[in-house]
Amino acid sequence: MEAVLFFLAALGALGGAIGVIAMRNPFFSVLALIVHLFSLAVLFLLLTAAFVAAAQVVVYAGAVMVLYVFVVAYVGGGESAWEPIPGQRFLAPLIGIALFVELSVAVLSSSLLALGTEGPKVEAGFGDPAAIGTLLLENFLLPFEASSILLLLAAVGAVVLAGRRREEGAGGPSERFAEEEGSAPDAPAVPPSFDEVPSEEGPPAPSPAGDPA
Amino acid sequence: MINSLLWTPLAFGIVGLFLPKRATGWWATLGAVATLAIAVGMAIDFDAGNSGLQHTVDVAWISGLGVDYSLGIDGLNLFLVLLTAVLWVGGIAFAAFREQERPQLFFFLMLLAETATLGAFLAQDLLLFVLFFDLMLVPFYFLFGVWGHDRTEEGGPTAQAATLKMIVYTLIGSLLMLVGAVAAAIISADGGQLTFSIAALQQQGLDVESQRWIFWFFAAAFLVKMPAFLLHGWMPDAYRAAPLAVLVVFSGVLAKVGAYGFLRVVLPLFPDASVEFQEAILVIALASILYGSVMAFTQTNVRLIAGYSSVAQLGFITAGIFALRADGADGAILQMVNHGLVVAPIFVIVAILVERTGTEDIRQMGGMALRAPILAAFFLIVALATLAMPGSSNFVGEFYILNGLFQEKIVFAFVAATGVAMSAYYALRLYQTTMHNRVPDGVASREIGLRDAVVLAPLVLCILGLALYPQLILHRTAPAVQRTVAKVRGGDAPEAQLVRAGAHDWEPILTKP
Amino acid sequence: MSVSSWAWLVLLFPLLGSSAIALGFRVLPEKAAGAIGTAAIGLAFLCGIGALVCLLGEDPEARHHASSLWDYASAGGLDIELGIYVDPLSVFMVLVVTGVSTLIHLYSYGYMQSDAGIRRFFSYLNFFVFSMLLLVLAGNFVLLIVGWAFVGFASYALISFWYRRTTATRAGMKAFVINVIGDIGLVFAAILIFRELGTFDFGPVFERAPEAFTTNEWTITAICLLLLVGAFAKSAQLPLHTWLPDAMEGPTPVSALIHAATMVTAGVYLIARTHPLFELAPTAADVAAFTGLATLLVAGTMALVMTDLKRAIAYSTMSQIGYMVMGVSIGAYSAGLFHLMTHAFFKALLFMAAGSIIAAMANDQNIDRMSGFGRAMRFTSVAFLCGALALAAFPSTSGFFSKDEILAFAEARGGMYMIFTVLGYVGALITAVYAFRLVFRVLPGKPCKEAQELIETGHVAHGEPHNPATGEPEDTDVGFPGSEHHIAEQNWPMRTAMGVLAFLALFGGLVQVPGVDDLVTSFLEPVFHDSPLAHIHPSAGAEWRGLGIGGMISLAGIGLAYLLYVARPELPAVLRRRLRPLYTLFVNKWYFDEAIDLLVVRPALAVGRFADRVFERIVVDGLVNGTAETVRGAGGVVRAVQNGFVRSYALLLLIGVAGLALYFLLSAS
Amino acid sequence: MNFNEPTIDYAGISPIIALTVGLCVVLLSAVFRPLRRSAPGLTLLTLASAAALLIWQWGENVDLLTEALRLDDLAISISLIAILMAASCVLLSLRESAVEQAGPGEYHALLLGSVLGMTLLAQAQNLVTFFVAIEILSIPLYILCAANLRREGSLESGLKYLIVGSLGSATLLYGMAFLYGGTGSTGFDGIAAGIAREGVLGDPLILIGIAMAGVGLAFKTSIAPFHQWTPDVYQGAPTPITAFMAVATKAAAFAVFLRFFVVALGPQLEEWQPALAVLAAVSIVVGNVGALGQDSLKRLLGYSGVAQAGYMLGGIVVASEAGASSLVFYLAAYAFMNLAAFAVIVARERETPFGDSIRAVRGLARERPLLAWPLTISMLALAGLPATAGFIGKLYLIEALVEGDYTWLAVFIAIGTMISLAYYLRVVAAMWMRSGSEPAPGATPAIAGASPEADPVDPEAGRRWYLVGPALLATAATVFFGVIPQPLVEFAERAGSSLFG
Amino acid sequence: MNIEWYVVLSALLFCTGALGILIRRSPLVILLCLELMLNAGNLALVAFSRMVGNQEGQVFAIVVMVVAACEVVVGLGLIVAIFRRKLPLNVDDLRELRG
Repeated sequence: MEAVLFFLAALGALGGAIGVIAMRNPFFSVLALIVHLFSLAVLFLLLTAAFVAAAQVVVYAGAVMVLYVFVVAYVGGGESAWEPIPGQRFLAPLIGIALFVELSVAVLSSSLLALGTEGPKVEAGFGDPAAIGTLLLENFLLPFEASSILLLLAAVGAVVLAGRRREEGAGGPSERFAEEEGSAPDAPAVPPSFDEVPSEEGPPAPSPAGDPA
Repeated sequence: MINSLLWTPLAFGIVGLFLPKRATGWWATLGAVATLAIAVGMAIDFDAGNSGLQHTVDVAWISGLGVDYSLGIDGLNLFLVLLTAVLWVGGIAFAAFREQERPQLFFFLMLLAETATLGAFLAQDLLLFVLFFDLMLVPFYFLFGVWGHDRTEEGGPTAQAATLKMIVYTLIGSLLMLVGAVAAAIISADGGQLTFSIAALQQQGLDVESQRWIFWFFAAAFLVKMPAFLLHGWMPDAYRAAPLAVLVVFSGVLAKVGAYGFLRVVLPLFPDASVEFQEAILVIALASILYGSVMAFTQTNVRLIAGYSSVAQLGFITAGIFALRADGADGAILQMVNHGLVVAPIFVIVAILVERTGTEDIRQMGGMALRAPILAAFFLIVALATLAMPGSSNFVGEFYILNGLFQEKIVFAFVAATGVAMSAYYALRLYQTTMHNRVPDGVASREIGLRDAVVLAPLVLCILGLALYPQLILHRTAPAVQRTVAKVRGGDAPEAQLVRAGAHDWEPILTKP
Repeated sequence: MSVSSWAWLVLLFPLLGSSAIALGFRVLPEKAAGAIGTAAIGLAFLCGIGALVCLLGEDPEARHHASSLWDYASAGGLDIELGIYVDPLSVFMVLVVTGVSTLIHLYSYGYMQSDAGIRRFFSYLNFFVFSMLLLVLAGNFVLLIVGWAFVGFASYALISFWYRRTTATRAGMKAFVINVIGDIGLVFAAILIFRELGTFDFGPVFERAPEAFTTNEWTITAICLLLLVGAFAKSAQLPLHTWLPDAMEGPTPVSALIHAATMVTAGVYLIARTHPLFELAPTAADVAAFTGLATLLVAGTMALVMTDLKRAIAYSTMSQIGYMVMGVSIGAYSAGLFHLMTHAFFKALLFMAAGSIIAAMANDQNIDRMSGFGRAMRFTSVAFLCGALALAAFPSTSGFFSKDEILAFAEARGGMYMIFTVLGYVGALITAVYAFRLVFRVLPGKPCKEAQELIETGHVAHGEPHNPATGEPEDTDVGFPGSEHHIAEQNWPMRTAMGVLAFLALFGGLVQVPGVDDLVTSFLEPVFHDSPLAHIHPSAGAEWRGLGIGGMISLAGIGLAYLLYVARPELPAVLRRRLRPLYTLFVNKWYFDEAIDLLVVRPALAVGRFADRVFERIVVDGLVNGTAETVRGAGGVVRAVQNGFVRSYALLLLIGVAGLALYFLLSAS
Repeated sequence: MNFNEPTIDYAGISPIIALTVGLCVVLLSAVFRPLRRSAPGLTLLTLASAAALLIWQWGENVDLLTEALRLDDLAISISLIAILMAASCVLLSLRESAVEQAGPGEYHALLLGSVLGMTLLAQAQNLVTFFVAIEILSIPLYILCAANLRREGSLESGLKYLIVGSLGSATLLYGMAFLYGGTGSTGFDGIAAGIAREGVLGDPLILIGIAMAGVGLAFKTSIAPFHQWTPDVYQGAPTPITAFMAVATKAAAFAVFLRFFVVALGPQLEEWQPALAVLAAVSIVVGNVGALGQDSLKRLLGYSGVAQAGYMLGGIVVASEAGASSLVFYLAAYAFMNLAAFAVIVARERETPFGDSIRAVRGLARERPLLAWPLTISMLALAGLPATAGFIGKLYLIEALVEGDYTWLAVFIAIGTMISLAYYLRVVAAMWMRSGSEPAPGATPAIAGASPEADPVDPEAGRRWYLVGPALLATAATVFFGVIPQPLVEFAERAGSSLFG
Repeated sequence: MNIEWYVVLSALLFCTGALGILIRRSPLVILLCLELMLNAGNLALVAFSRMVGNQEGQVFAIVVMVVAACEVVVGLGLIVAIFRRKLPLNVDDLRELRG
């Protein structure tokens, strides 16, 4: 029973993975990844990691993937099959396989007997939210807090990169870019509240090319 | 006192940076003269009998790394220090008499170079030595590169390229030397207290295995610096690029640092290797002598004639050192000073000639002697000293070297002698083709100006003085050399019979019969 | 005053004179320079007399003194003092040198008076005398070498005195370099001596030598051969003689002083001085003797055919020195030195006379253009004749006695040494012939243009001076007797000098007439008394027999010359045709220059050119540029890999991972 | 269920708290309009307080938060270097267009975030902390590199850094997973203990783990062959960020590299020492030859950074106290040298149309001596010429290497230095010498400086205190510690001994 | 089911992800591949945590998820920025920086 489940899940995970790298259209790749994640969640369950599995489903397959879908929808995608880098097409699989061989050799030739087992008998509650939560608040308090900061920073980053500049209207990328072209050579696109800054170190320099090209 | 000797030039140089353009030249000259004064002072109260270090300074500098700031003077470096001080006065004064662009910087770098060079001579801590040895390059890099001449129109390299070549080339050695120095210290410390003090390292000694490879790291540095045959690739370009005022000190002193390094560092620290590789080094030295001489009499560019002759001369000095005998080494030191004293004026004269003829090709020079008898006389004296005319102190040096070599390795001595014959030819040729024969057109045959004479005369006087009394140097160097060499041969070096070798009981000059 | 103090004074005056003239070259008037120069040497001569007197006042055994000013260079086991060694030999040399020099200075005072470079000339000349005296007074080998090199330099300076003449400068260079080779020989000799005996000082060396060496042991032979290298180079013996004829580029007084009377005889002095060593190495001595013999014959043949007056005399000098070298090498020390003295007299005289004639010819030295000076310049011709007679060893002249004494000694020594006697007489015949060849070509006959002018107007010919060798006009402002020349007839200093020398040439030989007196020998006796050879004394009878033969030979030679050049002037041409190959050999100076050029000069230059053009470019620079290129190439590779494709960066990263993983897997236990 | 809260040493984590709080404050300043101008000031304040707290903690050797962190002199010294660089970065960023595009609050918050990551990383002694810290360090940098949104190069560098960086992290993570599997622990000491166990030592699982974790770290320290992102990212990123990245990232990464390999993987010394040595040699060669003939100064410094990383790795290879100390010393010296160089580059970028091309510094010696000297000295120092901290640093490393029987690596350093002269001196020559070899000025610059992407030209930039000041100070420090290195040496020794002593 | 199976599977996934990064040009897909690799890591962690019987691995896995999420967010942000800047969404065309 368990073996069956494992193989099904493994197949799903692997299939999903291959789907991700094989699909021409990014949208399908995303879907493949979702398949992959769900199967992974199953595997986690088999490994008595209930909480991880749950997080996997909720955080990933839920939130993150939705984000993906939106972006894909926004930027679209698809790519040519043309390979400009000499040797890449030949070397890439080679390295992939070599790496896999090495890793499996390491695992299989390892003298750790435990690898050959299903793992020790664990008391009930192993890997359930309570246990993990306790760990997070006791031994792993710092990583826990740190990852929250990490999330914060990522959010800020997303704002910096993708967020709209204050001065620009809700215009699509095209006019935003046009607007930038214009403002490029002279004082850069600065938020209105920000233009006092130069007054500290004298007025902003006059630009060589005053008006938009 | 020794500190002031070392740092005075730099101090003057830094102050000079902030003086008005016109004043800097004189200020720098003053600084050089002050240094010379201090050096002379130290030479005067130098105890000739004492073979050990004098005026020593020794304080921990980087205790963490076992590096000390330790300076000292003994027979090995006393006169090299004096030489440095003298030549820098000459070089700086010569430059001060001429228009320099960006003078503050120029003279600052000159004085920085002097401090670095003095440091290399005075350092008694292996690492301090290496440090100054490398530091010397920096000012000369700028001096050559910024004030140098591009030779592109003669198919030569730009000043920048030439200096880069020089720097990289010479640093090859010195960086390996750095590794070697560290290795020497750590291996000989053998887990104990790490020190770079040369004396201490000599005490601790080093196993032969390590000596073998470290020896070559140091040898590489010194041979490149000299430069020795096959490692002289940087020399022609650099010499042609360099401004002549700088070349005066560069050719006069820097090469000696390499030779000096052999005496100060290699012989004491790697005695077994020195004995083992004696032939190898001697072969290189002889190759330098022959090759340098041959090149010197084929060249037509005055700078290169002088440059290659230096290669030959340094070959002699190296050979003298690696005779591993007291007399050879005595001769080597004497010869270092002599060579410095002749090659510097040669470049001054070359500079004067170039100003008058507007060319550096001897084939387009000549007939100068008639209108410029004094210049000719100076040049004649210098040229004769260069070819080690018996009666000059250079001859004494060469005689000592040849003697040492002869007693040690008779064949090498005979080969070296051919170098003497060739030197006679190229030195005299240099004099003759510039001073004698017809005056080609375009040559303004003028007498040497008072200002240049002021630079030249003292140097020539030094040459004459030493010619009359080389004992001045030999007497003071002998004990230290004796000490150094005796160590190499584990004491079985021929002891200097300072007692008269059963010579006559000389009559006093005035006695009634 | 002690002998050594006199000796020091002897050294002092010429040095003072030289430096005084040199320093004052701007202010001194010409005449003053000449006067100072002459006076300095004169004083030196007087001090020499003083030394002589002192020496004679001493017991013969004690007639050697060493005195030192200061430690010159003593370290590392060497001990070199600035010391001199005074004994009869050195005093004898001092007297000859200073004596002849004084006269030649006097002569130059007149001869060079209109030369723009006269101050330089006298300064050099004094310096030369100083060096020569240093050479003969030196107390150890190092100082000897110093003097040795100084005279070499002085000779260089005076040969290329007219330094705008390329021929002169080239000749000077040649002389200098060849002399340096000699110096090197001496240096090694000295070093080898030091190695064996532990000192450079003459006294101890000669004392220890007998114990230190067994006869003909290789070291002592080597030492002597090395000494000979020096001696031959300086004394123009084969094969190092080629510089001497070229040296005639210098002003005539220089030829008289340096290249006839004094410097070139230094080799003879050296052999005499180091005779204790040579007696320990008979082989080396014989080498020297045979070289001398060869030189005297070869040079004689060259002198027979030279048409350049001075060069002809120069070759005769070589040949005469050949006699001396031969003499001192076979042990006829005093005889050799005696000949050295007489030769100094008559050869200097010959040159002076020649100089006077050449002046009259406006610096043309070609004897083919000369004739009839017998009537034009009476005094000069007489002087020339005296010189020639002495050279030809005409009975009762100085050369007559000195030369024959050498040959007699050789005969007395007997055995193989008879060769020297026999061939010596052959040489004597040649000598007589070429000596009077010159006389008969120059003096008698119909006066040539210049001589004619002299007879009629009493004016010396005014040719635009040009270099006979290259034909380029002379640059008279460097010093060159422009259009104004001076001949003995019109110039008392020249006359005086020549007069005195003429007297000495004729009668100087009388100081040592076999069976009558032997001043020279007895004076030098203390120097050589311990030498075994010194006791070989040809009997007076033998000597007189020798003199007889010598006299007849010289008369025969003169007669032959008369026959060839006066009685039957067409004969020489006939002979030339008959003996074509021989003649070409002689006239080309036995092809020595060509040989040396082929064997030494060309190879050296070829090597130089190779080093410069090929080796430097390919090997030395190749070393540098090769490395640089490699590094730059590596840089190119790195930058090519940095191709901007993020995916290939990832690839390289993963390759790295795989590689590292592989390494670790392999290193797994 | 029973919950026993961990003991928290607030003094120990005070620097981290300070940084975190500061981060939040700066972020808030971005929200409140009136406060916007104060972002740089606040950042400097935060950094200052953090530095002060760190110095206050100097000498402490404690485990924090149930052994998640180890606060010792090594960590403190490295954090101080990072903070120094961050502070200078703030100064260099004044009037930087990237700041204005990202918004000052965000920009500086991200900067602080990265510093926080570094501080954590320097103290991390637990795989989880280690991993999080390295991400906190990297992710803000990904963003900051791309912060100059108007410039294609900036975005490109951001994306490249993100992709390759994440690849590196993934590899690192995988290695960590294996180490965890092999030893059953995530704490460094636990891992060490686990490895030391009989039958585990030398197990392929462990070794693969080491290999992959090592790659992750080598990537962050830009060791060849994992260096390829370095030149591109350095060149594309806003120059102040490059300056920050070049030193701070290396410092933090090297700190954890040292701690991880020495403390956790110590038992496997024999296996990883030679591997790292070879990597060091490779990056010395690759970095130095790669830098030859580069026209972009930032790129040149990128490659030279690869080489310098190679030198520094030597300090880890020998796994000795001397090695650690030399590493710290070199990092400090490296900070000064780079700071001087980058300050000048920023100034020239802003006042010439040549961007960071070497043309921008042509004739600098006449035009702006106050900029020429710093750049000159920093180049000479990077080349390891005497009388600069660079020389002492190299000496220190060489001593450590020779002591640890890695003399051949020392020789490699020597040779590398020789090659490096060729490009360092080329820059110097461009400033001081009228050079025939360089193309004439006026030719179109390498970076599309004059293109519409160009940032505004500020002809006065070369005189701004916030550019010249740091340059001169850094130069002064470089020379000072070259002449009187003892203080810095002691500092480094403390740091080194805290790990081994 | 033995732990080996899980680990080998994770290795396979890891390599698949790596391969994807090497062969795909769309930054979007490359991000997905990075996710794959991180997930492979997670699988390994969880498997090992099961093997050694402590839950630290699972905690680690949680943290990794956070990290992965952050990388995705930033990555997507970049992609958007690039898109807005009118640059091709193809990593092969972003090679202004090279050499």
